[in-house]
Amino acid sequence: MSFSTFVTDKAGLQKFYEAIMASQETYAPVEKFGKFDFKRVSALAECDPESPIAKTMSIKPLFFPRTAKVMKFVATSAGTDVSEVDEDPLAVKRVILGVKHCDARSLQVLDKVYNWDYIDTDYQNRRQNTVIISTRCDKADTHCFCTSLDYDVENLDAMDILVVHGTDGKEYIKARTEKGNELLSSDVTRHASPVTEEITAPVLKSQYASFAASFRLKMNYKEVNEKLSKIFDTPEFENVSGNCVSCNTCAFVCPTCHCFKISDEKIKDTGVRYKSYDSCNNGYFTLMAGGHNPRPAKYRRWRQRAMHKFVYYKERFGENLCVGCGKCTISCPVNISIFEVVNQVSAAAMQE
Amino acid sequence: MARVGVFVCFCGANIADYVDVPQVVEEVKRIKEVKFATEYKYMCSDPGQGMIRDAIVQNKLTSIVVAACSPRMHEKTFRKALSDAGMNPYLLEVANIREHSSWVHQKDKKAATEKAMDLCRMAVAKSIANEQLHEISVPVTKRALVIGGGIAGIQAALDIADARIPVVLVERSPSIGGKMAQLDETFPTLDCAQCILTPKMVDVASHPYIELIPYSEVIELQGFVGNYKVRIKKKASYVNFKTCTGCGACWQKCPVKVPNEYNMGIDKRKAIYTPFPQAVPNKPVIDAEHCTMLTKGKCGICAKVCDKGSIDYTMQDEIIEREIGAVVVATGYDMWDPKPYEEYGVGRFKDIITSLEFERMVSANGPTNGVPIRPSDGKVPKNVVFIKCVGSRDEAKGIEYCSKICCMYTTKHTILLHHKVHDSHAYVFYMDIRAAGKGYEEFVKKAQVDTGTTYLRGRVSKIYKKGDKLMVRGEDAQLGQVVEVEADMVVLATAVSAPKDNPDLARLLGISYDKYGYLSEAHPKLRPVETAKAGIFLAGCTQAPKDIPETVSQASACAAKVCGLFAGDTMKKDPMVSTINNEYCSGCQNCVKVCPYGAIVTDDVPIGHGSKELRTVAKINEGVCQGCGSCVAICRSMAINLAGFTDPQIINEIVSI
Amino acid sequence: MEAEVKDQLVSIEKPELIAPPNWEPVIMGILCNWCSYAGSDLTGTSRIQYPPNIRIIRVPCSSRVDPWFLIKSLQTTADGVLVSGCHPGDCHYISGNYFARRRFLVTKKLLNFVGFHENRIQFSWVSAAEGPKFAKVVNKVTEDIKKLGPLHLYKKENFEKK
Amino acid sequence: MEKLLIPMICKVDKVIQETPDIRTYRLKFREEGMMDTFTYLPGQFVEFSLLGSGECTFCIASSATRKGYFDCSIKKAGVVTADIHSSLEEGDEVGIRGPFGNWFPLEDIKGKNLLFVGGGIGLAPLRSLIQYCIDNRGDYKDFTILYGARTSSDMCYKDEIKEWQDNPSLKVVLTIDRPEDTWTSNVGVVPKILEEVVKPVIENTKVITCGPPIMIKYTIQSLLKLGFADKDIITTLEMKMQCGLGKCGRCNIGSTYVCKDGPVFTNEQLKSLPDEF
Amino acid sequence: MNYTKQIQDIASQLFAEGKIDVFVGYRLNGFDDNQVPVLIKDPQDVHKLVFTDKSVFNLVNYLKTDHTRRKRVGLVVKGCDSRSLNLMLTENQVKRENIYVVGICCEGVTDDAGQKMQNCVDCMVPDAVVSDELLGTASGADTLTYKMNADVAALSNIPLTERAAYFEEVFENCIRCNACRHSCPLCYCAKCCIDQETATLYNGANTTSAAFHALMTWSLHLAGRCVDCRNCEKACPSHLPLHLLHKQNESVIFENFQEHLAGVIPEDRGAFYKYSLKDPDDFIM
Repeated sequence: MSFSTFVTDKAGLQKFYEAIMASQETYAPVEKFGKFDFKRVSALAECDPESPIAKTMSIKPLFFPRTAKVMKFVATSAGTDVSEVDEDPLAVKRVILGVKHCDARSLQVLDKVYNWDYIDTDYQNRRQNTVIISTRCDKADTHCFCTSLDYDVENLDAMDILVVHGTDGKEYIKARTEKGNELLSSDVTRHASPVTEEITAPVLKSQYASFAASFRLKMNYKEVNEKLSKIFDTPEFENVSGNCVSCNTCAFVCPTCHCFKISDEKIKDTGVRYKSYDSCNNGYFTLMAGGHNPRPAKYRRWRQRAMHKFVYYKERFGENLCVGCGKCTISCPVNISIFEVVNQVSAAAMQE
Repeated sequence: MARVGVFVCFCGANIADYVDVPQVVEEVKRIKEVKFATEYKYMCSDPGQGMIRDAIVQNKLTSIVVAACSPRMHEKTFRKALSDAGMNPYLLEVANIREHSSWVHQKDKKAATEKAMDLCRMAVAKSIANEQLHEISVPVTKRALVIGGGIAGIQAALDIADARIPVVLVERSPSIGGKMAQLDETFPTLDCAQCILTPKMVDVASHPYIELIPYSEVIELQGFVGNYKVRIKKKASYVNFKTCTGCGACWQKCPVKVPNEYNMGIDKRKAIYTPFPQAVPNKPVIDAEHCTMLTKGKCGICAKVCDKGSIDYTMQDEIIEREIGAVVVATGYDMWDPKPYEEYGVGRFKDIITSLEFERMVSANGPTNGVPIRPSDGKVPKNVVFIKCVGSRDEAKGIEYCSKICCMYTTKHTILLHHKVHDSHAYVFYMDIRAAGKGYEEFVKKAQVDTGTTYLRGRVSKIYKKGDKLMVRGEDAQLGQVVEVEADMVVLATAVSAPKDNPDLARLLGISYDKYGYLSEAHPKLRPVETAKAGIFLAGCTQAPKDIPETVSQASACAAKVCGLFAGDTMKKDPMVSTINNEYCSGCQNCVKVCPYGAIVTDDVPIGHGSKELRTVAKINEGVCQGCGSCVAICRSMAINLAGFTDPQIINEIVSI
Repeated sequence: MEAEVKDQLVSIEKPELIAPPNWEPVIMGILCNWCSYAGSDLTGTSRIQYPPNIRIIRVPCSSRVDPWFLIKSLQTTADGVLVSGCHPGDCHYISGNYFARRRFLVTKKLLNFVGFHENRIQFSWVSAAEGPKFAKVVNKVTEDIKKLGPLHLYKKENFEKK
Repeated sequence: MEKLLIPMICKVDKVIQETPDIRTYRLKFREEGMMDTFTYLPGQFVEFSLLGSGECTFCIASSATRKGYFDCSIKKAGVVTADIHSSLEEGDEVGIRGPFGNWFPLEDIKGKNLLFVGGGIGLAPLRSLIQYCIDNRGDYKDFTILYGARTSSDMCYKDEIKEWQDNPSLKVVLTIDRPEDTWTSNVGVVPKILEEVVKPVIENTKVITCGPPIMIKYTIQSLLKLGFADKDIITTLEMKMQCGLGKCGRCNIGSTYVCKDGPVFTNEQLKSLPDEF
Repeated sequence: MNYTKQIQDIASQLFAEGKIDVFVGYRLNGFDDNQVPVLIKDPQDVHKLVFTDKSVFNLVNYLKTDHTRRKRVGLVVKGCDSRSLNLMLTENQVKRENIYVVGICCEGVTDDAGQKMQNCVDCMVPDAVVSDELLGTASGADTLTYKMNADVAALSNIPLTERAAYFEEVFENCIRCNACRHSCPLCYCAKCCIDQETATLYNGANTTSAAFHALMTWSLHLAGRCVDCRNCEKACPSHLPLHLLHKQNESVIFENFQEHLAGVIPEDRGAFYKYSLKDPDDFIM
């Protein structure tokens, strides 16, 4: 089945966005303190769908909130009552626009872990109720390496609607899923005109070509993945993690890190159980009550992080966990690049 | 988490009238951890305490909250009840619903009840985080140090020693005895000071439990209650006390004459001397400042005449160290110098003397053989004017406080004058006569009648010389007119002042002193003997002006305190002290800086289990820690907690309402 | 979600928000054991009446008061805090209140800087003899905070998702 | 996800003080009928929450073949367990999530000789399987239980062990680390007794072991020395867990989720994991 | 400002003389002029060291890690870094004899856009206050006169409600990753009050109020100690203006207690660990 595609100009694209904001609950990158975070918006002036990738937080919190209330409880001598939290505000029908491809891809990757065995229904609800409008980047950032990984960026189907700034100066709006198609078939596209695949295909192709040519970072994913899976015990991990300050920023900004912790907080008789982000770089992450810690040293935790991104998840779920967005590198106070790390480790391991 | 029992007290009507107690009980019963809650008329009564004991056993309670009066009132009572039920007493929390609720919100029962509920909730929340605490026992060195060998020090030393506790008595001058040894007779009974004092002095010297270290000073005190270490500087006496028999040949032959301090400089002593005939120890010392042998290397007579060879000009100061468990400070007082009273002609007119100079003159062993004489011409005075409150109660020139003993000793002086110079007449200028004390008022009344002394109420404004007489002009407030008295001699009842060196001593001991220089007691009413520093006690005038009976009482009280402290081999101490979690401690030692007691030291511990590498962490000396919590609040690493007031306890209180 | 959160997490000081009817502030009072707690006991013994909004926590010394307690109180349960200790020079523990005084000033200024009205964080020196003064202090603090209204942001609605 | 993290409420039916620091809590669901839907197999675990204090992971120490309740044996180790010990008594309520994880390979061990080697609190997961096997006694051949503890007072399930000893179809060997006056049975560490007293038949035997890490380590060494194959040695692994659902990432060892793929592993499986447990 | 050559020489010499086990400096990140901290353990790698106005991160942070603890370390410090080093020394976190300090008379470092960082523009202590070797020309800057931070002054002058709204945004945008704490050289505690693991007391969840609570407590732990190196701000993924909190505390301390800037004077622990009888008392009833 083919989905519809529209073409318009810059003003038309803006009108398209505004029309969505007017008719849908919309999230878009909003600038605060020089950083863009996805927030609820009602007008284009509040946000910037073209926010620079280096300054934009991931969309993960819209599906896996930084802190989510698991439940409320009341504990009195009369008994303990556990109640579900009120309606999930993230599960309403909504549109997220200004999403980068890497972010969109991250959801595809996360779907695997949330849908194996126990199905995370909250995540599912949020996913199903969300239409993701992803704009293809025109140029790679210094730390981007999405094209080097195990997924096809050009034909990525992780978004519902794809927006491409055509090399011909026109804006192409292309539905990629049924959900996206449905949205495009409403009157939000009244300022754009339908266009056929024959016309769009070459434009998109040339846009992608120039985008793909702009990457500074390139790696041979297959090789790296293969080598890493064999070198668990390499001392190189100790070298590459030397200047890490264990600040955990990487995990918090990473679009695919999904570790969390559960904590209770109680005031008077009532309490709330929260689920919040956690990071495997924390020394206490695996610390057990008796005092045993399987990963006490920093390099072990670093190894866990790198291996989980590039080996373990792939082994388990068939996808690489890292999507190559470079957010961790940009946020790192000491500029450690995971790209460099995995390359360095696998290269060093080869020499051994 | 815990199993808490809550006991709400009616306090008769005190709480119940203003707080709906049953409602409070119902409310606390709702709290998950509360497994038992009840009310009673008087929780502190025997049946009330019995209820607590029973409930603990029946309900497997792990902590107890009593909602009643202020914990400052009955915390101890209830802790005991817990102990009796076999529970750790520190698992108790008291919710103060009387002083903090029923008594202060009497017009609004609803609000008072709600507040009482919240206070109970807070106490329950805190008690959940309560931990079992155990009284700290600190080993005790059963030896006391007494600083000062006046009557206070003597009495304290004797009382302690009589309890078979070793005492180290340090006296600065060559002999013990202090000011009392300078007195002639004592009010109100007029018994001879020497007669009652010297036997005690001899007792000190011969007591098997007293080590007398005369002619020496305390220079350093380290440690904490029960475990002090004192350093004493024993000044060189140049006389070997071990061989000296006290025969006196040396000082009789010594050619150097020095004003005699014992007699207030009225006569002279020698450069080698015993301060007074009954001195204890009755061994001479050489006054290094004046001895020509020591200053110029010429003389050496004393060494020649001493057939025991006890004189040793090469003797050096000696440092003595003793381990002690408690300190009694009894450094006495100084006579206030009346120099500021220029209008009296102090310093200009020789016949104006101080009361202690008068005391020495009338003393039988004094420089004038017990007869007062005019320093100017040696004549016996007939008209003597006594002026009271010289320096005392005078903010402008002297000191604000009343010196307490002047009224009585002036009265005594009028009697002594009357006894020694039968045809004399005494005039007393006074502000008030303060004669509170057993037999004091009667003593004053009788003296007035017996001696016919003229009492003039008012301050002296001027003294001037008229011929060889002194004209004392003052106001008779009762008549409202100026009076002038012609006097042969004027005696100033100068104020009692704190020893000049008290501030230095206080710093050395780590105790506090007031603006006058008197050492501060822990509490003006209820702990007048203790200082704020545990194990250091105050006796006599070093704390405030006192007469002899009071001084002796306080000295005995000190002895009782010391004996109490030493009653066991170890000393019990409140367990509310700071504790360090080595794992968390970063070793920054900020706590060391803020601890007012020097209770935090450092310790080296292995960096991990079984590691040989060490790192430095803080360590609390439980014996010294007083539990203020200063270190806890500044510890960023959360390594220190104050038992009884831990972070979890206080945070629990905050989030419980 | 953001919208919902916005409604609940209104800013710290919002005078335009009117306190609900019958609203009574909660004031966390942290008192040192030797002076202010004793002083508050004396207020009780003297039957001097004061508003019932204060909830008292006993600590040994004002130097035990970690600024964290004030922050935690304001974050969770209290509309205002009062810390009271011995007068300078009277500290049972010699110097505790001097250390505390410095921390209090910095804490107060910092909280004021991030948007708390300065009257929400108050300090007093109350001696064991100053029963009437304690009542006066509580009166003033209660009045001040009643004027300011409820502390919205960091009350119990902090149990919300972000 | 959040919904899966909400516990069900259980009531403490009975508390058994096994040793000074181990208590067994017998739990029943507050809502009737819940027990019927709570189906579990030996080796599985639950998330046990003391609301307001926190969640802890414990294996189920009883078998579903004993109806109406389930047991959790809890050793005082950390903050939450200390809270549980000090506060949780009969009639109190706790939150339970589960059952989670895999179970002992019940099909594999059918028709085999079974050797249970337990130490200390490690008997808890074994007890679940032992009860299950006793209740299905016909499915198994020889049945040996070796249980060791530091001292006689540190032994769990004393009454039940007595029952086992009285059961003629079971062989029970007990040992303690150091001699005690009243102790008449074996003295010595578990691996030693295993080699010297139990002397197990190797053929057609499955060994199920659980105990303190150090005991497991040496027991496995002994077993290998005796000639057991890695695949015949079955143990349960302890790892920090929080969600129990294969999501929170805490129990990852390589690509393995201990909470899903474990906690029961054969020694063969353990050998293939990165050395991070 | 370029001391690359000197630092390479010094490091080589130190290794040659066997004086150090590890040298902590900066290296180029390999593709632009931005730099990455580097821990050199092998003398062969000394050539990697650089120092320019892009040497931003405060390396004193590495003195709290296992890599350098109880080892002999060579270290490059700028003015602000040296102040934090001074505090680390005072607070007994490192032993002076174990570190060889290469001090820089700093002319200011630049941000990604090549602009001089604001804290460098306002810098009061550009020269390293502790060093074994000082590179560059001392500025002779006046370290004793306090200059109020312009941002703090500006915020202090706006109405309270606006300020409240501003900081509400700050707390709302905090994601509680605790990067600020980990990147701060003076946050060396084994367990930190804002770590989520101590959550039962300190609020582990990431609500706005929890962020308020964490940031307040954290900034008060640094009051009188913050040296304005802005490692925290550089680390913050939300770009929060964390320096405002520290600068506010610093100005209160300076104005009211007449304390010097943190870490300038050796053995000075900061305002909270001492007192004066003359401290302001008028804010207390």
